[in-house]
Amino acid sequence: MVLLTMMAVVTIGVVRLRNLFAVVILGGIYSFLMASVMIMLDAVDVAMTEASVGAGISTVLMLGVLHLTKMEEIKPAHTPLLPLFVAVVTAGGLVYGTIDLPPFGDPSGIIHQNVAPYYLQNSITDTSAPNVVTAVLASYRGFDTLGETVVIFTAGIAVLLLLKGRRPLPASGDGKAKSRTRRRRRRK
Amino acid sequence: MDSTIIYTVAAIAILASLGLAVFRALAGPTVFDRALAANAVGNGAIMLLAVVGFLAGRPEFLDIGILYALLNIIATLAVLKFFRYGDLGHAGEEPVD
Amino acid sequence: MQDQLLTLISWMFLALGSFFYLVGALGLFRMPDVFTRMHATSVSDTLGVGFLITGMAIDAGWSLNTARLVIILAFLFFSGPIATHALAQAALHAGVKPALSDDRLKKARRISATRRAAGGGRDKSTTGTGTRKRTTRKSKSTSSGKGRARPSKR
Amino acid sequence: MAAFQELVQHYNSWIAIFLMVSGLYIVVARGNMVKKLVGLGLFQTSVYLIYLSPGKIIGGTPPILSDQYTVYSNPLPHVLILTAIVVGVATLALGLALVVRINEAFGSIEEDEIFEKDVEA
Repeated sequence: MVLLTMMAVVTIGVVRLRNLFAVVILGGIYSFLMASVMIMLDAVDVAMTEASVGAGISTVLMLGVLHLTKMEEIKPAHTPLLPLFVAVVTAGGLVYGTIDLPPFGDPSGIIHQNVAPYYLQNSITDTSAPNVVTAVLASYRGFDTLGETVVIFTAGIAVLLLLKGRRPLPASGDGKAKSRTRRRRRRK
Repeated sequence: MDSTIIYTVAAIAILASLGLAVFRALAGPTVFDRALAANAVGNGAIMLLAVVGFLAGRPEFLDIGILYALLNIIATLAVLKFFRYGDLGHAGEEPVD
Repeated sequence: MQDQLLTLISWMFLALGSFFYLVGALGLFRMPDVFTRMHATSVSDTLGVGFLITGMAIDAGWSLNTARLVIILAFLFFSGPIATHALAQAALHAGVKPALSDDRLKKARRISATRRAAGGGRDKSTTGTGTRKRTTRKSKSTSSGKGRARPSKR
Repeated sequence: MAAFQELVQHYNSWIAIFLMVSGLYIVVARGNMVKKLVGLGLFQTSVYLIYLSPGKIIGGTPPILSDQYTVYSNPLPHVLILTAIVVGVATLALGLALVVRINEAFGSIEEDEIFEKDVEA
């Protein structure tokens, strides 16, 4: 619970800060907190993935893009009232929806009645893997994982296509000179 | 003796430290304060993971702590290298074509 | 008997570790500038983590968990100084000044401006919180100024 | 008292809703593309939280089977969210690549400036 509050506080920081670098660092902190919350929620595999993906890969990717683009966000020109109104209305609707949810940690919730007991009982005999998450991911719902792999493959191809024709246009002879001047300027 | 109490105390201490580090990350005047706080939060997450594992009686998940430690150092070094050289690779290594 | 002794020792280690961890975080919270904050976090990085992990290892006994704990401890022991070193280097490189010299500079300027006789210039307790606030504000302005200057370089 | 009970029981959902709404606000209100992607990430993570919260059983342990435990948390949301995280990072990479291209084409990653330049051209 304390962790969740901290996450909310970090989120406020992310919303308010305009230096994109600080925003990226706060995003890393947010991911670590999120992973800790996931461990509290007994989702150890998810926590592992979230830590490596959220705090590791995403941060590095963002930094790379920040290097290629700008560091500072300009002041927003529009008034934020309309988005704020949209956000508040959405939040109100969602909170109204939570009232009917079963309480947190209740073992008699609907989610625990359907397929989960089957997985928990039969995964050893079916797949002989003690980690039920692995068993479900690779065996019971293997096609889901296949689809996921297809999505990642597509995204990878798209990224490569987008970035392929990039070098000759501005970066050739520019990248080196730019970084050199930047370093020189910073030394002054 | 029941060792739950001391683990609870340790967990509370680590949570409090996490809170302080998060405050520093939000308030920190320079970017380096934020990077330092990020490092501290990573360490806190590792220790919290270990302590909670012992608290719940299933300390088998310390492997994740190892992963966190590795990621933490990688993230911090990436951030700082970025700031030192303005680039993730070293500035002189770009291929000339 | 021996079990109880081991438990007692692990309790002591855990309590000490929690204490040092909290102290380091307090330092991170209260210290006036980046370099002193680094100094503070090193307390929780070494003493706090070390004591906590030792306590847990004693509690776990000779098992695989102890091996994992030792690996984590080794990582943290190496990564902490490396990260701090890189951080300090990057901060200096980017032109963040340590607060003490800043304090002195400010004080010297103030003294010369008001034509007061220089007395107790080194005493840090006389600077008080006002100076501290001013220094943090100043470093903030320098950092944001740098950030603002950056896009114009391109 | 009842309100307090409600707060404890639904705290997770409410924080998740707060995160989601913040992400939405960032995506709608901010013009900077990278910031928009960060907001998108916030939105995604809130969805993870919403999925994982009901799967937890108080007193349960992680779903790694062992003889000493009988109560396990629900493994199904974990599987779904694992897939979602990995797809999320693929989406993020794609979005960042687009941002890089946009920055090359227009010299800016701010929405308003891009619109201006688009109208001029």
